[in-house]
Amino acid sequence: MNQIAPHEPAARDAVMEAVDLTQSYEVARGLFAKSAIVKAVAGISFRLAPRSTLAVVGESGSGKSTLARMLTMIERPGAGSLRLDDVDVADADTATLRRYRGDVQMVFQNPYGSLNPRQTVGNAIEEPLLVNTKLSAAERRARALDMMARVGLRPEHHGRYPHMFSGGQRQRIAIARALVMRPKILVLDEPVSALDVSVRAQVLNLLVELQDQLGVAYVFVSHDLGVVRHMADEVLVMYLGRVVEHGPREAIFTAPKHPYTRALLSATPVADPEAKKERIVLQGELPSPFNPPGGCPFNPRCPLVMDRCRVEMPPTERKGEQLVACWAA
Amino acid sequence: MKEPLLSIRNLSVTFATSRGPFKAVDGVDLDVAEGELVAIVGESGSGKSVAMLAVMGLLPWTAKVSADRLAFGNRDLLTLSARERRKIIGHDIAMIFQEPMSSLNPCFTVGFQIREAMAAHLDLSSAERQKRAVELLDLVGIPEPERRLKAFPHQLSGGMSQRVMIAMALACSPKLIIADEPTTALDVTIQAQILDLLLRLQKESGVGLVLITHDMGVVAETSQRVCVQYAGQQIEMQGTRGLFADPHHPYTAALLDALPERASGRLLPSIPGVVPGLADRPAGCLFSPRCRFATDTCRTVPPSRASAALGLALCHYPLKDGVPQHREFAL
Amino acid sequence: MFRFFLRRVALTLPTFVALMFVTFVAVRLVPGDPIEARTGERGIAPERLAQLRHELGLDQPVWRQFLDYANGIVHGDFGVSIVTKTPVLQEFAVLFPATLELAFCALIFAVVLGIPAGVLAAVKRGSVFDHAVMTVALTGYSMPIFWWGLLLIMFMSEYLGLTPVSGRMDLINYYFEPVTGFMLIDSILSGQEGAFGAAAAHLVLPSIVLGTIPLAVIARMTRSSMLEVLGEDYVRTARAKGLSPLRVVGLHALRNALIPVVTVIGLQTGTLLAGAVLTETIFAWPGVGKWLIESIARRDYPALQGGIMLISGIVIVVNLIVDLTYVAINPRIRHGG
Amino acid sequence: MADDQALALSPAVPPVEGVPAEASPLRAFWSAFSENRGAVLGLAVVVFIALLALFAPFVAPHSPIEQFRQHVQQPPVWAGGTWAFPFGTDAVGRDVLSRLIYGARISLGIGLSVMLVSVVVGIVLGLASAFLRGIVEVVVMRVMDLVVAIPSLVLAILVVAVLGPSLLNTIVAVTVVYLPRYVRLVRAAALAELSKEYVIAAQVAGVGRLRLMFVTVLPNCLAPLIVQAALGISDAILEAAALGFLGLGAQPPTPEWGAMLADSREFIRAAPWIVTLPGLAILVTVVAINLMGDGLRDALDPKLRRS
Repeated sequence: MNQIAPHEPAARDAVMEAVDLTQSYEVARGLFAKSAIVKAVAGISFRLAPRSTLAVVGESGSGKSTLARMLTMIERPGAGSLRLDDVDVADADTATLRRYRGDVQMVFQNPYGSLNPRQTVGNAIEEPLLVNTKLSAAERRARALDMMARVGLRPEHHGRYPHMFSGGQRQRIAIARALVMRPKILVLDEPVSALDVSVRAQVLNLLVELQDQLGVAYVFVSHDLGVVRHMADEVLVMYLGRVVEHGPREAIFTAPKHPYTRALLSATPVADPEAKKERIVLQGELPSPFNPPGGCPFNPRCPLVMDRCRVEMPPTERKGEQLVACWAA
Repeated sequence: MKEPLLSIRNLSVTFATSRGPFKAVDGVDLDVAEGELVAIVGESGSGKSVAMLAVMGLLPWTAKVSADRLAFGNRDLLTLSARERRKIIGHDIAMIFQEPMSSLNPCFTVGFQIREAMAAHLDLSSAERQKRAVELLDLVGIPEPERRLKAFPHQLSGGMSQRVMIAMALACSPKLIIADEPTTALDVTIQAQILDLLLRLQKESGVGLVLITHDMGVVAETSQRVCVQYAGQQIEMQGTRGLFADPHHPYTAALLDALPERASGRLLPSIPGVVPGLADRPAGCLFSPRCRFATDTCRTVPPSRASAALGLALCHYPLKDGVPQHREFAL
Repeated sequence: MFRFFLRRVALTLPTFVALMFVTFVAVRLVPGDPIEARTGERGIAPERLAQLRHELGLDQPVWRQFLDYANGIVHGDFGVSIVTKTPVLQEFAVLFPATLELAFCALIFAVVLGIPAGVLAAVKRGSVFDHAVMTVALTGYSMPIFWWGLLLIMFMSEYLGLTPVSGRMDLINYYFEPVTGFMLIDSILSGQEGAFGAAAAHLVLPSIVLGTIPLAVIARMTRSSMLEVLGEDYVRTARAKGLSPLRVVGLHALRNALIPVVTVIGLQTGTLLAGAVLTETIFAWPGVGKWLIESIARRDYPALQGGIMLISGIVIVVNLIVDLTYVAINPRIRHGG
Repeated sequence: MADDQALALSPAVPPVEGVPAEASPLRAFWSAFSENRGAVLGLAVVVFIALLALFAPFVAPHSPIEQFRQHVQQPPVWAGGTWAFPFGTDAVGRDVLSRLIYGARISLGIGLSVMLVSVVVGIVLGLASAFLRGIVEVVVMRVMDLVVAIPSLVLAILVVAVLGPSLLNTIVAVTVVYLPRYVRLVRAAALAELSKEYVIAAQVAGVGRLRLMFVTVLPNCLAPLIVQAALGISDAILEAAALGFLGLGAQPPTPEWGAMLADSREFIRAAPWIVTLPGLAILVTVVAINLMGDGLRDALDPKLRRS
């Protein structure tokens, strides 16, 4: 279905390549109904170049968190392949998985829930080294202190517990923990959406600097288009488990092709009262994932809907600089 | 200027905590006139919700509210008896909350909860209440209103729940609506729907609207006037266009600069440090530890309010076109 | 709703089977041969022994015995008491109304006092009343009820002479045949003047003693549930509508706060039946609890086995009913997710 | 890799300043615990009773089983007795005070042993069913359901009936009765923790299952478990006393509080102190432990902590 013409820079060397990743869940629907199969992610493909940032954009229910969980191998893809440095890990054995575990790390949305409250900052950062490497305690400590310095934590924070730190500071601890194994890829699941504006800027800057210093590639999952526009090289827009549009940042933001991308952009408030823009307010809400509409999943809310959209899923095709799945685009 | 609906002078709220009193709101002034849309913006811990909950009388008993003036129309909310105050609350002033899903009582139907608001304040028969409830749901854009009235809150999505909350707020045709982060818990496209709905209803009915938010984008797209809060203090207030064009308080300026959509470079101009907590409140200006213009005066002497021309900024050296002004020269 | 009902009922079946298994195994583990227990220490002729073993099915393989036992229970055969030679089920049926009457009155006592006390304590959090309720509840929860019973008898009956010391009825002045087995009802049906008062007087102390721990549990649970609910967003919404405090607390908060309390009340069935063993022993109340203790003393294992099976079965069924009630009062579950 | 690059951050990323050093966890716990005066009082009483129990041979004026035939049913000192037997003597002339002091040994001993066994078994079964799920969870939880379905005292009676009445069997019976609470609590706490992001973060970091169970998750389940353990001691003391009262626990002449009560029932009119004092001892001990347990809950469970 999605025969991706690979992106020019990524085509040469991709650190990660996903082809047709799919994940379905069986969901119990309350006590009285039959359980249903929900396609959380359907046929997602992309290539991630080293030192680049791929942003995954979507609203709740779009499947972006499921995608993040698959990329970090918290759960195995239901179908499709996921290649890390040309090794398929989608259904690799445990030993292979372990070897590549250190290459993909993750930072979570909620800085209050993602740190173990009974673990000191130092132990949290050293834990990946402890369980994955044979480094001595002194070496681990040195690596942890080095990483702490890089994220702006002081050595005396090593023995402290997370509860004394603010949200932004905790997020730095989480970033240090994720980077201490020197992964090639960092999956960031809404890393700044729980933070206040002033602190958000600190963390975004830190991510930018760490990418420059360490050459790590980011998969940046977010619903905030302002942040995405600032951070991303490439953007992947998801709707109801599918990619509706995928392309370089500038193309997505200046010349969006898919009606959903356009609606999303126009719905995002801009901090400029002088900006006069035409607002596309989408009607209705996200359809139930238990009972997705036939054809294009966006058709019940689409302002450009045609008869064809209701029966046939549009293919992903190159239109301009980006890949778009829409009959009308 | 029209006679203000809501008039607040020097409002302070102090919470008794186990570690001593905590001043969550410190000297807030605000006037809201009929048909006006004022935004209160601030980061978490800025006391923006607490100030409005104090107006509504919804704070827990640990809170101590004081003000030079806290009036709705010609009625002094501070001296009103609880019974008299309840005639205003929910009738003339209504409030919409951040978490629509948990703000509706899970044990009662949507219809019951909307009709209940009318039963408390309006002299309507039950048939009239039902009829108005249907009209209200229709007004807020809920399809099949008769059927929806029989639904329980858990059967509604977040966007639908917020529409119900809005319908409930409108039930007694209030003069003022306070919306506390009404779209924060919602997705972008749903947020756009709810904001459009609120703006439309506000324009059509001429109700005064106070919008509490942390999102500068929402402020820019909706409000006429903005009040910026930091660590419980109101640090600046001016018209929305003016605020975005020429912020007078260094915090407002820094906050706007830190927005990715307004930044030009790869690195954002961020504000160092964090909002002061209970234990580490500075002696002088509360923003001084994070302010790049701070002087020794700022660190030791609490600032006073500047003129309206300088956005009532709570600052020793308010900015003008990004440049700190010495107060004595500014006016 | 029906699907849920079926599923919930199906879930209790394994518990029943396991219960049968446990009682079966437990009684086999009891030291001493059941035949010896029957014949006493006089000894027995080997042929008679073999015959008895055959009659009781003890010469069958163990699994066969279990199946026979289970089959018997399914058909209402809980064995025959060694001492009285009457079927266990029959004895139980005679004694159970006494226990039920006592447990019911105790529960009413606990609910009627516990819920209002808990609600008021939560609303007046930190007040003298709150502290008093919590102190009383803590003491009640910590009370050794057999001692509490003795104390009350000592004070109310022996010292003040207000209430009878023991039993269900003043049998010297009143006598009537049991109709329903419930003394309160039978006393009215008998038409004898003063009989109902006498029956009620006998119930007062045992009900208080048995209801003490449930009262403490319900008051504490109501208070904490209420405190939690009072902090919920929807209570703030109700207050923002300008509703009276009585309506906010008594309708919006209480309705939600009662959901866990109802569950806890249901779970008190076990506590009540366990407490009945002690209470009935102290007050010489002729119910199943006292009967169970006496069965141990008489080494009447069939009675013990059948009695435990029946009491536990009742608890399981009551818990099932509680679960279904819970569904009925909680719209979130009633209408599915 | 750019490892050799300077670690200094650019001004755009200000370093973290001003994180206050924290008080030691013990000190923080004590300051939260001591806020609750009832809890401190409870703790003081518990410590006092524990000391009495520990040093019973040195504290008690007489042997708990020695019968002073000339002093049968002597009233306590405030009711006209002598200082030789401050709390009076029982029906066979044993010193009530000494029996109460030795009884504390038995009650606290039962409470502690029941609690220790329940906690250990509860942790193992609870964690196993939370982590292994599947058949392990089904079997463990069904068995616990069964235990819960049988009213506690009835179950204890059944166990004692099978094993015969004795002190040790009382411990076994009460442990069986209270085990489900611990298993369910540990499982529920572990499941709640398992759904939190820090556990997923540990898995992404490559933490194996055993480490996840005991190093990552278990410490976070301890707070409710400690509270339950404290309250469990008092429940066990009550249950054991009830068994003793029914004659199914410790056998005479062991000075067990419940059994002492049962022995003296018939003297309720003649010698009310023999009935009153053992019960009072149980009540005071249990109230003290429960007060302490409530204080522990307030101090350890941040959800219920007053802000």
